[in-house]
Amino acid sequence: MSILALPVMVALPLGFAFLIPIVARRAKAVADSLANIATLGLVAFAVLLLPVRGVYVIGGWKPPIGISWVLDGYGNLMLLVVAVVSFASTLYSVRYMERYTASHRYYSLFLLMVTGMNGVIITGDLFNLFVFLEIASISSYALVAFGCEQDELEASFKYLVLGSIGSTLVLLGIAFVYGATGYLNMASISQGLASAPRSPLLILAFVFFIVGFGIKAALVPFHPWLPDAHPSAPAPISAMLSGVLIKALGVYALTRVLFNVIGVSESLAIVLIAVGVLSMTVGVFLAVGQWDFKRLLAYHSISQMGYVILGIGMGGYILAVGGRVEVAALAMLGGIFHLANHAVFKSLLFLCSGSIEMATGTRQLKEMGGLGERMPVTRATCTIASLSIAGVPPLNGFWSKLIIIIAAFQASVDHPWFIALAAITIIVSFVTLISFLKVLRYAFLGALSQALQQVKESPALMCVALVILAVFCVGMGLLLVPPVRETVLEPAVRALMGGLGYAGAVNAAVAGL
Amino acid sequence: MVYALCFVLFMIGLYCALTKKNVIKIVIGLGIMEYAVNLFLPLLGYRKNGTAPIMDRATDPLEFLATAVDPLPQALVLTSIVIGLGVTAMAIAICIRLYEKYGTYDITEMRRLRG
Amino acid sequence: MKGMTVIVRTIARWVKVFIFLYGCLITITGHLTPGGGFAGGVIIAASFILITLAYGKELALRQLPLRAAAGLDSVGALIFLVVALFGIGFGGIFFANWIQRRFPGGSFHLLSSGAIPVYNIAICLKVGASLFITFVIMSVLRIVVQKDGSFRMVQDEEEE
Amino acid sequence: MGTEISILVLLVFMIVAALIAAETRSLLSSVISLGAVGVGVSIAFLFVAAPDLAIVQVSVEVLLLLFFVRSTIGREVEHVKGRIRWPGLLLAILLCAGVLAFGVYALRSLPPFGSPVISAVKEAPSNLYLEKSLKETGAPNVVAGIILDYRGYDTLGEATVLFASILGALAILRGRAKRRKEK
Repeated sequence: MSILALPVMVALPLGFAFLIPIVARRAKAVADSLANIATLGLVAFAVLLLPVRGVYVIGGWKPPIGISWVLDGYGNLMLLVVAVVSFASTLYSVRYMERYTASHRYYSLFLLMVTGMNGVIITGDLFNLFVFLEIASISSYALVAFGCEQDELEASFKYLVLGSIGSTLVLLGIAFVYGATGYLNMASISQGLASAPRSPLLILAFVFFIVGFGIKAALVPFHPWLPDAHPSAPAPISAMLSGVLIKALGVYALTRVLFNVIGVSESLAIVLIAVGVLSMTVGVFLAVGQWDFKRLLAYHSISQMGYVILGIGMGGYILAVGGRVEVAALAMLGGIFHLANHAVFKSLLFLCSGSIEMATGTRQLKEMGGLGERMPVTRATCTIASLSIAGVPPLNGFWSKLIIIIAAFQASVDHPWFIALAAITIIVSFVTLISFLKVLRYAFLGALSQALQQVKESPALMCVALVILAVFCVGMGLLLVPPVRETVLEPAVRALMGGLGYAGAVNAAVAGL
Repeated sequence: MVYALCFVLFMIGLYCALTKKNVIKIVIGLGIMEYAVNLFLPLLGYRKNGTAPIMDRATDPLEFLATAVDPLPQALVLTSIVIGLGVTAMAIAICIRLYEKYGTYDITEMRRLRG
Repeated sequence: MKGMTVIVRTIARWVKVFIFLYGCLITITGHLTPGGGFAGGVIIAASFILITLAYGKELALRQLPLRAAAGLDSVGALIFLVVALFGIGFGGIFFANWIQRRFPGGSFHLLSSGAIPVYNIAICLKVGASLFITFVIMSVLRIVVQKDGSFRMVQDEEEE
Repeated sequence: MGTEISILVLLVFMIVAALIAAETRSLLSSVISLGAVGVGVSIAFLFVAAPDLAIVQVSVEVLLLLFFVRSTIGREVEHVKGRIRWPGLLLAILLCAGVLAFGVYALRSLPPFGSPVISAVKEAPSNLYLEKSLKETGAPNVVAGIILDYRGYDTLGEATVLFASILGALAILRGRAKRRKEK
């Protein structure tokens, strides 16, 4: 497999998204199978593309003239995560979406969202990043409102307003950067910025990038849309939004721009750490008091994104002040690994909440109880995911949190205040554990209430989707085994650690074409 | 000066989107923001006494290169106008549906969700 | 929607043809003069919207049924993608302008720039169809809301 | 010099229209004022030698106004009783004013109006487009050459955005969203 296969990652979901409204207008089964074929194909290609790195020059116009795609380790990892979660979600949608009409529109919008995310991940051009950001955002606004109930419309409107403010800020930032450098290609911008002085204009542009992508990632000062939008959406969409959308559009785009284009300075890294800590703590304390299962999960998403940003921010800080490189690498490894882990366990949790909601008709934890006997598969998978997010060994969430904490301790040798970060991380993990023990206790243990006597386990296809993700939850610790780590995680870390070396790598790859 | 006024326009849109209580007003605010950004980019690319970046048979290529305005921001804005249209159309669709559910455009009467 | 007076209708019927043709012209010559597929598509959509406003949506929908419009929307987008993908087969790379490389016409010609007019026409189809749909759908909903009482939206292409 | 003054006048007009759009009580006037801003943008595009944009902007503007008017006419819309919450409002105004002040200060570091970045950066892609578009793409309209050839992939994305939003609008406005329960 060579880099020439890269168009598949965009063209495959896009083509199916255009095709489904034509051919599957009346037949839900056709739409189901086409969407699943598309996402399964994406998984296959994402795996095949794992060892591939390079630059794909669209239309034969070499950068900076045309748009190019850049695939590196970080991109590979994200493509794989997006593909796996999308496949599980489409598989789950087959039976779950029977309650809704217009399944062809649902799948078409779903695939457009995947297209947008893949486009953001592989693009090497700043304006193109904005365009695909908008594709993914717009389809997600529509998907949040897909049920057309009051809550959903309201949540979707709130999401749309904040989301488009974010996108517009990003566009204005791009305009400022273009005005300062004259380029749109990320590699060329990076070189242009390296020679330009840090004028107030560029600082304003960076602020706009942080705010814009921060809104997409729901980092704490910019989070108010998330606890409404994620619970209101249909369960597979909640899984996609919390599982991958906020990462691909928010964290990935933010870190890509900050690390590889702008170059992370000490002050930027401190901003990242502060935002990360704020998200972690605020998110988890808002989550503890929730009794609505999906809303609780949504607040935990904010908190867990804080871990990711904290890990990557710590790495950036250590790099920027010239600390020990191996500690920086460890912190980033923790952040990136947690990003992948969170995608898996949070989408699994949202899918479980969908199964429970479908069986019982409620999202309130207090109205559940005793579901464990009737829904054994859901109980098992939900338990795995809950323990994983709470950081119980040997599940995947434990390893990534452990790495972040170890990195913070190691860094505290040089920078004593990192001890505080480690302590906060441990406390937040503990609160998370309490919160999820509450979920397990109220949902699955206790006596089955009178109203819920008819409850049955979800259809087999939905359970298959749950089990697939649960297997990932259990098995992802294996990614840390050295030979495996060399193929998946290490390249991703190297891509971020490379920092401004990105431009040189891209130019070398282009010259080699 | 030109850029500053354009930025003022942008901030008026942002202010309108953040503070208004009427959903249509909020969408109008988003629209003003988009207009301001769309205007800003071609302003950036304007060359004094510039000509449009469109050749005809009489154009001298060298003179064209020296006098034509920057075509790239125009291409970007063409894309971003369409994106703005898409976002606004969808926002209006949501507003219409909200009106049908609540019988009002007043956002303070729709607070079923608190985030 | 009932439509408007006789004068408006008569003018609209004639003007519609001109608007439609102007949209086509702008689309086809998009690479030579200002304009292009997007502007052309919007203008063509406007011509159908004019009929909707003047005569009511029944006539407009007879001229361009909603299902056909939705089909054109997808087909336009697919043409764009497929022509771009053919770039891989004929030009070796995604989005290669393979038509122009095979058949380079002279400058300032209608056929001078290969795939660009094709893309323009595809965009025009897509944009025209989709904006017309949006307008009709929004107006459909409006009537039903005004009727107040049980809400039932009659859409041309509803499932079940 | 003339261009700059014309654009300044237009911008002042647009700012006034935008303020009216934001503050007027009548929603319909607000929508019309938004239309005025859009037409102002379109005329400004003509002044900065962007005829393509002017055409697109004016046609999009008309269409958007139609959508907006559709959503306001015949509805009980004037009435917004929500109490103004001063702390939030003040915070928002202060935030906007702060960003505005910094932005106006920051924008001074751009080169003066009328000297674009492509004059300073000779190897910028725009200069290559102006030089070679006719030969390489066959399109004398350089903007068309860029959006459909050099950056055709962006335009595919743009078409996809429109497709997604129309599909989304259709999905949101569909008659019945959920099937009736079988029971």
